Amino acid sequence: MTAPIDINGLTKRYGDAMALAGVDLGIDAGEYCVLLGPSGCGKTTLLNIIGGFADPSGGTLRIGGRDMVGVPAAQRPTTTVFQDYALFPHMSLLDNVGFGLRMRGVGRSKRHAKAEEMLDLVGLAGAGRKRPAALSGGQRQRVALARALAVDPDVLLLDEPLGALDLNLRRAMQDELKDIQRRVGATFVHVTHDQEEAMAIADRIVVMNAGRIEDQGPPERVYRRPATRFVAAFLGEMNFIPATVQAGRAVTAFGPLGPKTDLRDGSRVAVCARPEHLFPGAGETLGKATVRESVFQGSSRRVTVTPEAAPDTTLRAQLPVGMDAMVNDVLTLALDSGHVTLLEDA
Amino acid sequence: MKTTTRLLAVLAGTTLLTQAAAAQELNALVWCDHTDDALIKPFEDKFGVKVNLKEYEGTGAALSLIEQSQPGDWDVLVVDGIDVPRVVSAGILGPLPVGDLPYDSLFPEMVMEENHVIDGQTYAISEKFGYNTVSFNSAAVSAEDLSDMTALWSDNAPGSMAVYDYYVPVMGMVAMGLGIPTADITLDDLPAIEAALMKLKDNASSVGEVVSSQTAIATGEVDILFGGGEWVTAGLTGDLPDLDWLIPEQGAVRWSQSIGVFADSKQPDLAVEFVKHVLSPQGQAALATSSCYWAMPANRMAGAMMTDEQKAALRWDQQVDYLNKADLYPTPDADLDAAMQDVWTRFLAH
Amino acid sequence: MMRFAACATYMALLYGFIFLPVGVLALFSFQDGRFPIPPFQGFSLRWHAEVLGDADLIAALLNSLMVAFASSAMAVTLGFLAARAVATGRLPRAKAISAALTAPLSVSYLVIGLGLLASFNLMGQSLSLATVAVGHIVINTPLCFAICAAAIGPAQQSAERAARDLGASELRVMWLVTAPMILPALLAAFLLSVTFSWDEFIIAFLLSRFDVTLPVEIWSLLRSGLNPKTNAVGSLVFMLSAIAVLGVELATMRRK
Amino acid sequence: MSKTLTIEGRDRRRALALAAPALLWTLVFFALPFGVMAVLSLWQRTDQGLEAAWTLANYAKFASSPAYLQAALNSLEITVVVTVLSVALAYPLAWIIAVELPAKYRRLALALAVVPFWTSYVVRSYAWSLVLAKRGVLNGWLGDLGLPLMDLANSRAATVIGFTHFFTMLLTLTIYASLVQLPPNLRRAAADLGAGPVQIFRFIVWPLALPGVMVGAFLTFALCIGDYVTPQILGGGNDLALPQLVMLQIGRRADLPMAAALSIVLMAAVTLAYIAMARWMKEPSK
Repeated sequence: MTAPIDINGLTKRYGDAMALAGVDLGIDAGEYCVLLGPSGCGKTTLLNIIGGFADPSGGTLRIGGRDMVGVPAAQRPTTTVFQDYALFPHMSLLDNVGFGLRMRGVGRSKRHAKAEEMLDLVGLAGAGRKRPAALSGGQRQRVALARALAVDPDVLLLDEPLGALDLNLRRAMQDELKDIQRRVGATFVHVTHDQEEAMAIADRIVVMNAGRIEDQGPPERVYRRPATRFVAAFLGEMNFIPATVQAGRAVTAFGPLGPKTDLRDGSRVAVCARPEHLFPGAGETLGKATVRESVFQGSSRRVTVTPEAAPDTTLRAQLPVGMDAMVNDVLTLALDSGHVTLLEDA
Repeated sequence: MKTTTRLLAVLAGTTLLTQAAAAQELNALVWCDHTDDALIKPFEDKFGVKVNLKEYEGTGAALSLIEQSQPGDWDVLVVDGIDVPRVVSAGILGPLPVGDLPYDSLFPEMVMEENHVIDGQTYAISEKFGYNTVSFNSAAVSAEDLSDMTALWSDNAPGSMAVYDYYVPVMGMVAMGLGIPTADITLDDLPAIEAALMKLKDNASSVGEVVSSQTAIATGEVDILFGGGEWVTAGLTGDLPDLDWLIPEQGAVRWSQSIGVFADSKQPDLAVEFVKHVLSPQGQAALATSSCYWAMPANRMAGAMMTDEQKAALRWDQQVDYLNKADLYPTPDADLDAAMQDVWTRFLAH
Repeated sequence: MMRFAACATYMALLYGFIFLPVGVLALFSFQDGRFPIPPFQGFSLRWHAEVLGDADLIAALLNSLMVAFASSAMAVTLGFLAARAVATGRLPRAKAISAALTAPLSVSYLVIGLGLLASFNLMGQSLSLATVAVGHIVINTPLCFAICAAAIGPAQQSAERAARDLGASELRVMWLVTAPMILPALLAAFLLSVTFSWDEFIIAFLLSRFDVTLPVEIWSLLRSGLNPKTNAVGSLVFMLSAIAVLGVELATMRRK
Repeated sequence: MSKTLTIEGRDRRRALALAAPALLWTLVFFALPFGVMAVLSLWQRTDQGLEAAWTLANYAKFASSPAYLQAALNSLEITVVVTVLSVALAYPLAWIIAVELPAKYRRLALALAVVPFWTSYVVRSYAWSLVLAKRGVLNGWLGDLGLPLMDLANSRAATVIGFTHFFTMLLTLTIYASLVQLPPNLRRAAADLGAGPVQIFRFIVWPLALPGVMVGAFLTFALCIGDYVTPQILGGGNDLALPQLVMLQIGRRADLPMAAALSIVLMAAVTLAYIAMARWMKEPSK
């Protein structure tokens, strides 16, 4: 039904290029894990290695405790939902979804029953006689999902499964995917470059960059306390305020900011704060700042300001609605130090 | 739409151009032995014209080519001697000025008045002749084995064999072998001829036209070529001295080709000059030893222009004997011709 | 490993089959003797020299090139225009028209040639290289139409629409937008068309008179005497074409 | 001039104008000649020339003479054997090039597979006659190896080999084209769901590439059954094919009407093959 994945020191080399430069990752059984990163970061390569479509150049991969290196895709307890869905255009939905069972020698009536059940699970009950060409993009995606789930995989791999859908559909499918995962209980490994999707759906986010894992953990932790500057910047917007450590505090142009630190004096760090944690009023004040740009965003107002204390930096803040801030207005901004992270400069 | 009109105009223009250009050109419908420069070039140089040659095989092919042409397209025709009456009656050939042509120096058998003269008008003149008989590789088969032609369609043929793919002479030969003179073939004789042909086909490994027959015997593919003769072997004896030919005791078929001028030729004088050129001793020598096939010139005077080796290969000195032993090509009327062609089609499909 | 070995063996066998006649042809074109058959008697360039010195063959080669290029240019033009008409989506009975335009593809060349022969005869049109070209346009237009139709997609449609919106006339849309966008397809159609025309025998045989194309000249060479000259023509034509094909291949590769 | 045109109406006219040249060409130089042939096939050849007899005599002659029927049968048999053999030989090669070979060698392998295409069709057939001749290259090798010699020249086998050579090249191209169009993810998806190589081929590749293969096979059929050169050069006059019979009518008898009738018969065979293929492809692929 479900299985953990255990990856140790995995590398993948294409000629001189390192697609994966030593990846260690443990995914628990039944977990919804999202591999997140910009294109070319190695996330799809990693998925292909887990799925059995590519060989690693080094390292180990275990699924449910079994060594998987060299095992062909067909013999792994994994199935994949492909980015282009890869539906068989010449087969009905029932035959598409039942294909894996057919390969396992399951009889026609049994596999059709299972296929119906799966189509029902993805909200396509009764469409089994149709051909893929008769479906919309979102429906095809569901068929691909049903097909991959029909063989009861321990691990389901999803390669940018929502990439081809429009925004509304994507949001709806995120919820549904999560729901389906809970119901079937299998381990899901989902690749995406959309950080909102990742946060909405994942039990564990794995942020990758240049063939390495930069950070991994529950979405909230990774968002709030990113391990690296890359992660901080990739997961939404972030203000980086340059600072130097003095007596256990990060000292910026605005004075000491953020939590205490063990770093030795003189270390260069960045004080990281998300726009929503900058607000007018009390707290660790950043002093006066002039509004340069102000954009209404429905649930909030986003402003770009130049602080008086550091005229060379721009900061972004998210103000609650109802708070008008016109260009050239002067605000006094403060920082919620509970939400601030210190990151050492690389 | 405009493009098409313009294109059609261009096409029409090209046609006009080619037709206009044809004024300085002589168009001849010939057999492949007329295409050598040795024959054509002297004429072109002398008259400052271009000779256009279209090759064909078989009178039927010539007739369809002529039917698919416009009047005046052609000037000179080379055709089987026996088919001259047929093309004359179709109105294709015009009369020749007898006085200008070397009738007196032809081999007497080549005058063939019954073919060439119709209602007192001469329409064509013989230019080349030879025999459809048996060619063989003397290293593999002895002449004695071939002296009885019927052996070739018996149960034990003397060697591997190919058959020349032309119905008139080969069926004529088979008729001779069965004791029927070629002039006497009737519809009633066809079943016997067909039966012999089918046996012949069983013994033969291939049926082919001039070059494939040549190839077959020259490369050792077969030892015997039924329907062959000096026209297959003479040109090759320099390289392959073992190649030989003979006339079996039952006889063989004599073929001859004639040349004439089209009735609707736009330049009859030039056309007659071409005929005269081909019939001249030089022209005859070149024609006799053409690269396509060798055979006897119709004009005895050509001998003076040929080497002894060439004459030996053509058996120049034995012609009297050969001419006696050989019957002329069969001359079937339309019904017999159609029936013979049907037999031949069955022979090919057998 | 087994799989690799199986594939390699199969490829070797099939390439052997494919190249066998060409290799034999080329080998015996160097035969130092009268007969192009084993045993190989030694190396000679005599037959190649004879081919190059044969005015009829050279004339036929030039005729072939002329017919191939002229007929292909026309076929590509006709095919391209028709493909654009179908692609607009506004052509009435587009399906029937497409079917009619591709119909000649499935008709034997012999039948097309005979039909044209009889028709030209009826029209009083005498035969020439132009009539051969007409026949070759008939067989190549469907091909060019199909290739162009496959290449014109939604991308061209929207670019054309944009160009029209910006005031380009229909002719300029075609010349400045559509044609450059599907240039590779046009080129492919043209080259394929040239190849087919270059190699075509029976139509050229039936529809030509004195000026003939290379295949027809080779045909009469084949029936007028046994010698390795035929091999030499074949190998020379082969080398010429192979060089041309390689040249085009290299040129397109470099542009990429 | 007062007539107003809608935008769509103008577009339709414009489209028609674009299609007109090709249509006109096809009409004048393809459809019309075809009609001429059909009409001619009802005429008769007489001594005086062609006579508009309006008779089915030519067809009756075809249907009643065993030699003609035999020629049609020969053509059909040769064509079917060649088509099946060529597909069988070309498919694996196209597969290897499209799937097994690293992408960078594909173009080269494909180019190599069709290079002999450019030897000139007539010469290719002739080259085979050199290979297959009794004292030809093939038997030379067999003799050197101490193997029994083969008598392939001037036979149906020679015709079939010559044809198969040509059409294997052609089909390698067309089959490659339809194989390479298949998204590779389909094969991966099937493998992922547990299909082995044989099953992937049977359930995914074969049915999806089939239409392309069928079109290639049909073209092979149409071109092969109508070809005159190969059987004429390689068949050795032992196995008359329909196109040879057609050419015999013209070359030997100047009988254009009979040639036309036989051509119509030839086209009927191709049309039947086409209908069979279209029917077969329309049926659901199960």
